[in-house]
Amino acid sequence: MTLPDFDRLKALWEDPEFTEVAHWQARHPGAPVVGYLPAYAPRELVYAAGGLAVGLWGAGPQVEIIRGDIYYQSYICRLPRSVLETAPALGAFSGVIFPSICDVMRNLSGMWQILFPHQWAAYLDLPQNFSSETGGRFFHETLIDLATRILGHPPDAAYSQRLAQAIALTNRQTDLFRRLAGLRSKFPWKVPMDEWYTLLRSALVLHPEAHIPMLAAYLALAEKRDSRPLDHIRVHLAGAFCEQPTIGLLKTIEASGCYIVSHDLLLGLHWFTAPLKETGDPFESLVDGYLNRSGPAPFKYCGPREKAETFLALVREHRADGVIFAAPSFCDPSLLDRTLLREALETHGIPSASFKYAENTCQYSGIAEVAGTFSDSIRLWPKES
Amino acid sequence: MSLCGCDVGTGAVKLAVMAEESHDLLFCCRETLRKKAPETAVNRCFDAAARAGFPLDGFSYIAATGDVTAVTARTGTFFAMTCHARGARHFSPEAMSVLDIGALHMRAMVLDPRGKILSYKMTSQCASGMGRFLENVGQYLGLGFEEMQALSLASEDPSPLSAVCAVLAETDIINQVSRGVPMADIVRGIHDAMAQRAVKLLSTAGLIPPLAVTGGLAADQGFIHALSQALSASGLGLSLKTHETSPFAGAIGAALWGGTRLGSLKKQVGSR
Amino acid sequence: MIATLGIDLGSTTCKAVLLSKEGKVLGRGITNTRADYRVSADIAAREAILDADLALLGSLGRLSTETLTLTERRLRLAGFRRRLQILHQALCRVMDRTAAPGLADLARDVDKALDAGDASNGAHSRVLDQIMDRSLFFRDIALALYLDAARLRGSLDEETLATGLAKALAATENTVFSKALDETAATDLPPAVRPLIPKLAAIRPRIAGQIGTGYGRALLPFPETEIRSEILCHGKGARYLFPDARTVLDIGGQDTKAIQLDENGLVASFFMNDRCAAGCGRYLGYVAEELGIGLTDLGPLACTACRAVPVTSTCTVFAGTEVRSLLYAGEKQEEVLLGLHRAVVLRALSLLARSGGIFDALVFTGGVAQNQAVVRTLKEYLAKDHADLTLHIHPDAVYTGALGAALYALETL
Amino acid sequence: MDSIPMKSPSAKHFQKQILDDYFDRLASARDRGQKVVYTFVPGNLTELILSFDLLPVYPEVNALQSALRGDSGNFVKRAEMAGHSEDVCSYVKCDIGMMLLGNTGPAGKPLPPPDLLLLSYTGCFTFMKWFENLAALYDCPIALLHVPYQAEGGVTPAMTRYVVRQLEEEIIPAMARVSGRPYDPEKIRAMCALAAQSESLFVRCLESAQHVPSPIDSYFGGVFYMFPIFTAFRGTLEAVKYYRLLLEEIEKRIRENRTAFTLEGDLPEERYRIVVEGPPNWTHFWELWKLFYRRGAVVVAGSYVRVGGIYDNGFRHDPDHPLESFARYCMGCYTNLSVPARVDLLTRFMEDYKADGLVVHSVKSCNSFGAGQLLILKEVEKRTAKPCGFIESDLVDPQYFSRAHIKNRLDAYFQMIDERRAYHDRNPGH
Ligand SMILES: Nc1ncnc2c1ncn2[C@@H]1O[C@H](COP(=O)(O)OP(=O)(O)O)[C@@H](O)[C@H]1O
Ligand SMILES: Nc1ncnc2c1ncn2[C@@H]1O[C@H](COP(=O)(O)OP(=O)(O)O)[C@@H](O)[C@H]1O
Ligand code: SF4
Ligand code: SF4
Ligand code: SF4
Repeated sequence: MTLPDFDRLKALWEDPEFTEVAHWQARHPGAPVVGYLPAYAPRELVYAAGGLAVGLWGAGPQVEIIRGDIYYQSYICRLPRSVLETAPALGAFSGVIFPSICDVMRNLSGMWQILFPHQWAAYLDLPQNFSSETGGRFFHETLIDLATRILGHPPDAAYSQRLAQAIALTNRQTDLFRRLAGLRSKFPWKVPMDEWYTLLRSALVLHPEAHIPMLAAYLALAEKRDSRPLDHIRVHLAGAFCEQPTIGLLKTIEASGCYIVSHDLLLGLHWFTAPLKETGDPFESLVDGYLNRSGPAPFKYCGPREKAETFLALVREHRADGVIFAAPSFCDPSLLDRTLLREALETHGIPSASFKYAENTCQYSGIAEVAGTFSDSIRLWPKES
Repeated sequence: MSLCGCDVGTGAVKLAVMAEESHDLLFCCRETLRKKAPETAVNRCFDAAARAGFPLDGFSYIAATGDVTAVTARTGTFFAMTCHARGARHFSPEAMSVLDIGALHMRAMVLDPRGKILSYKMTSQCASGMGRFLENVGQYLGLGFEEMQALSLASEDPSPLSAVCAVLAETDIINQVSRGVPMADIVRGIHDAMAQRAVKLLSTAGLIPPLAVTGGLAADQGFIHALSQALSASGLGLSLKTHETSPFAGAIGAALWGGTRLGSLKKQVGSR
Repeated sequence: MIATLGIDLGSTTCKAVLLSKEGKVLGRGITNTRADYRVSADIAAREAILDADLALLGSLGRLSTETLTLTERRLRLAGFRRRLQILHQALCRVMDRTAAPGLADLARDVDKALDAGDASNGAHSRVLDQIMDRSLFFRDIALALYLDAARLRGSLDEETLATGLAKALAATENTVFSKALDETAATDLPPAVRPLIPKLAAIRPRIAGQIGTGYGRALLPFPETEIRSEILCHGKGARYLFPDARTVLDIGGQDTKAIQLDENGLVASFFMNDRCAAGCGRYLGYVAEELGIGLTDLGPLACTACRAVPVTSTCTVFAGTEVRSLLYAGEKQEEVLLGLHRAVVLRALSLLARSGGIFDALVFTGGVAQNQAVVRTLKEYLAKDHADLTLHIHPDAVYTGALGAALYALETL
Repeated sequence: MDSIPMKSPSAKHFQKQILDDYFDRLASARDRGQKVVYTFVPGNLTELILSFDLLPVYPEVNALQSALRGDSGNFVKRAEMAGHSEDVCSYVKCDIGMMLLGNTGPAGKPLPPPDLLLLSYTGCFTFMKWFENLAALYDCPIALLHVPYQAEGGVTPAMTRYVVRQLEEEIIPAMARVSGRPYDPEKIRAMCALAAQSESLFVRCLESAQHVPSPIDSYFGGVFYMFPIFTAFRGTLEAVKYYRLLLEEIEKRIRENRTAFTLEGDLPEERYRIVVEGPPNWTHFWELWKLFYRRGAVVVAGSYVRVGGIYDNGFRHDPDHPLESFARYCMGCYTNLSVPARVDLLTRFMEDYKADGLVVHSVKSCNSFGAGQLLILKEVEKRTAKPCGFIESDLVDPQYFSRAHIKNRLDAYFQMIDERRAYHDRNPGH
């Protein structure tokens, strides 16, 4: 067993031409390829149709933005710009899913209808009502519509069977993600942040069947790694559920003395706190997953007290010394959540630090300073008892 | 032997030499960075120290902060805010908050009684209203650092600045000159705009008085005056501390942290 | 003869164009707008008139090119010396008394440098070239002369002198003084020219209409009816220079404009950058200042690079720091500079795209069109997506707005 | 004075009277024991709220009124001091800042704290975050109505069912709990009938701008006309009376062939008929208006006077199916429309209102309006071949209004129209 080739994996998602997807398509003629934007989409619906779901999570700093800037004023985050910049490379996609996480994403779904009429653009209205009869029923209907889109016809019994298999498949993947996160949380030095992140992010481009063996192999090796712990503090990183920071930024945080022991980066890939049901109506399993098994997120409504409590529980579970709030510039959901969560932390005496970034932020000195001071203030002055 | 702290900022390099035992400040100097490589400025500072009787080999610890790579002789490095907090406490032991305002950044820190940084805020992304901006305006108006202070203090009718951008404000200022607004009022208007940004940053960080101001702008009496007025206008308890060595707080703090590290290093060696 | 005057009061420079009734450009003037706007407008207008006078002289006396060049040089030099005098007086006023003897020495050195340049008579002298170069302004040349002289002598502290000069320059730039030919009728004009001067007044065109435009147009002492938006003026000017113009890109000091013209030359849509000055001329100028590189050297330097290091800061001020830290990290200066220029081009391209794309012929105007690296990079990008496109850049690119304004003034006659 | 016979009051006067009365009732609500509901303008459930004898408070309206009075800058600053980012919607910050500074309402009287936060999650995601933040500040129940988005340009039965169920299961019980009253279907029916009347009158007022010259400015004037119907009065007799008065006045103006009303009397000459997309700037509202009317520009139609709900397409509150009509109303408000549907609507306005062009006013605060506006502009330009202009500022943060920038762009825009007209006059064939 060897470690995965991380450089190759990085190249996969940094590739604005989506070459890997084209290769997959060449191997699977006629199979649908469906893009999905942050933060959560039921990828299983695509896998069940024999297709490939590709996460469009921004194109990173190396893409020069021209086309993207045509449609967006300066006060809007960078994510939709870089997605639009690379959009022409998505010509062979059959459609794109826009989960309901914010107004920018919501409006992008309509812009897509105008700009790329040859593709379907499905807005995925995640319910904010969590009763299974009301929100659940609405979501069920939404999922059937989406499956119809993907298949080109309403889902039948055979499809349902394949959907159940797809759910089992992603369950295996998310289970590995959970184990990886557990290992990292316990022994951060065994799973360097960039490797963890790369493994997660490559799941946006690779089919789980290709991804799972790699993940399993990595996990086996990492568990046996004997590297030395550093004198770092443990932090939870919050706010980056949508637009992604660069790996350099994550490494900077770590190099400034903070182990990121948990985070909401690429949230949709790892936000189920328990496996989805593998028996019964698979659509219901997805509904149940969303309603009852998904973790907290800025785009998901919950009473403010509950929000604070789940957040505090998360921080405690990972024994984080503090929280770093890193939000994309101009990201309303993330930034407005921050004030609430920070207050909750404050009342419980948990320190926090915050900064904003964009996916093309490559100047790290300010961030190093924020993270470094944070680490210093916790390490040099231990908590008073 | 003495401790040396070197703070390589974006606007200037500051160097402080302190006595190892008494922590007395023995020497300090400053070298601006305009059109110079940081290394050159750092070397000039060390040369100045040597001329004043503090050669490189007389330092038991050389602590660097800021753009630390420019200090090739460094023994260890510390983060800027950690240093500024320590430095501020050194000359104003009662300070509970610190505002560091330099060439491109503004940092607000709130400390606990032990000097631990409880919370902090830093400007990023936009350099409007910082020291470099003031320098540029000075160049346009043909005013030196000292003259600007005197003018600002003399102003009776500050002329508010509409653009806060460091670049666009130039045009705004030219406009004002064109309209015949007195120089004093223009400068004071700028100081006011800067002070307002500082107040906002301080209150976001949760300011607790008394407040110590560090960094290059601490030496600018016009700004300090505007700041104290802005603070009282926004109802934030006022008691401002500055000290002639405030601009060197970062370097002083670094030197002191160097001393702390030296102490623990010695202990380690001794225990072996 | 009657003529119209167009004035484009930009954020960094003020341009004036004198246009004959037949629509022929008679003269151009340009100055920097660091000082009082009205003064700048006045200086630019006078420069344009002087420029026209020189052309008239040529037709009056069938003078040789050499004589004309010499005349122009004499005139400009005389003007320059007069401004130097004012500067020197201002400098003495603002500087510490103890510096006075040193200042006197410096003034003498500066004069000598000018004399030496003049004496070379026809042969190239750097300072004379600078004085003749329209893209350099009194401020830049005088500052360099003084600082060079001080460096040679080593008598005065550079930083103190620089501050003093800045202050004195501000005062000097607010003083209007005429450069019209008859008044300067300097004794050292070529003999063939002197008798023509009195005749000049008789045939000099009368300004029958004027239009002001540009960023600071609201501050021009013009009535509302004599003011036009710079969008229209740039469109009109560009169309005059290139009748096939459909898309106009103007990059000035603080704003970038993308303008679309329809087949009749009417403005169909336009976009300007938002409030932040990032990506415009000042973005480049600021970094040039930070690095101590002359604005005019910036482009040529960047052109020597074969790869660009990305500069991601959109903030003008932070771009300066980023460039420095990139240099410090060992990146080559020219490659970083090319990256900086690329950032300007990218911004311009998205603005163009926002305004509706690029049709047939693209006219690039404004001060930044004189920057080779920007032009080169722009061409590279255009070659990718618009292979058959013509990119027009006129030597008078910087005057486009003023030209448009003068054309509008013609329409009002 | 007494001898002068009482004429019927002007619409403006009447509006002031009912608004004053509303603010008085708000100020005294606590003492009188009347309960208060905070909720949002887009797709609001005023009839439902009023039927439980609850008083609605609209934080957006408070924010915009603070801005008109020049207080919003302070409020925004205060909220930023409390840790809110510069990047987020200034309505939220203005509201939170106002609350932190004593919650003095637009009428200078303290606003009662909410007894219920009715989070109608319509047309904007920020609403959810806004009320989550408010709920942390006030200790009161919060009821959420998730309104699905018309992503595909229509409402499906599943969507309607979803909203109706939430009304039945969440919203109505919450209101009943807070007010201590049962749901009163008769009252609702009566109010829906009145609402439908106001709506028809309001549409006629707006459509009067199709007349040349337009008797009203549908943006700068329109935002005042829309207050009663989008806030606490739809479904009441007062609203019906107000819109009757307004319509009479407008019809009189049409008969007299008068141009739109401005701050300085009637517009001397209607030179440009403009459609505006986007909300106005409130901190410099009058200044912005001046930049339009001083050049002879009148806004004949716009999206903003439809933020609360769109009645132009024939929608009316339905006494026979009140809950379904509430659902359709919520889903039909402007910002809940897909981008293509917004393009269609604006294009139609351009034609129906004989407009010379479209001006997009983009505000930094609002992604709901803003994200995609540039594409909307392009599409409308393409479909109507009319010139479109673009200006930027903010809602209630005064920092982001730059008069010089806006003037510069508007100057160019109007001159561009002039040029085209002059050309076509010179070359009639084209
Ligand atoms: N003697 C001085 N001469 C010029 N500027 C000064 C002086 N003292 C302080 N300043 C101001 O201080 C700023 C630099 O502050 P500093 O804290 O040294 O910056 P940084 O730490 O960012 O390098 C300058 O931009 C200038 O405005
Ligand atoms: N010779 C030159 N070479 C390169 N760039 C130049 C040159 N001359 C002017 N520029 C650039 O042009 C800008 C000024 O352009 P201009 O169109 O005159 O601006 P404005 O109209 O805003 O005053 C300057 O900021 C500078 O960057
Ligand atoms: S980064 Fe934030 S604002 Fe931007 S699309 Fe994602 S969630 Fe929306
Ligand atoms: S507004 Fe000015 S200072 Fe701020 S980012 Fe833009 S250029 Fe920089
Ligand atoms: S984002 Fe827009 S719609 Fe939402 S609250 Fe703010 S202003 Fe209103």
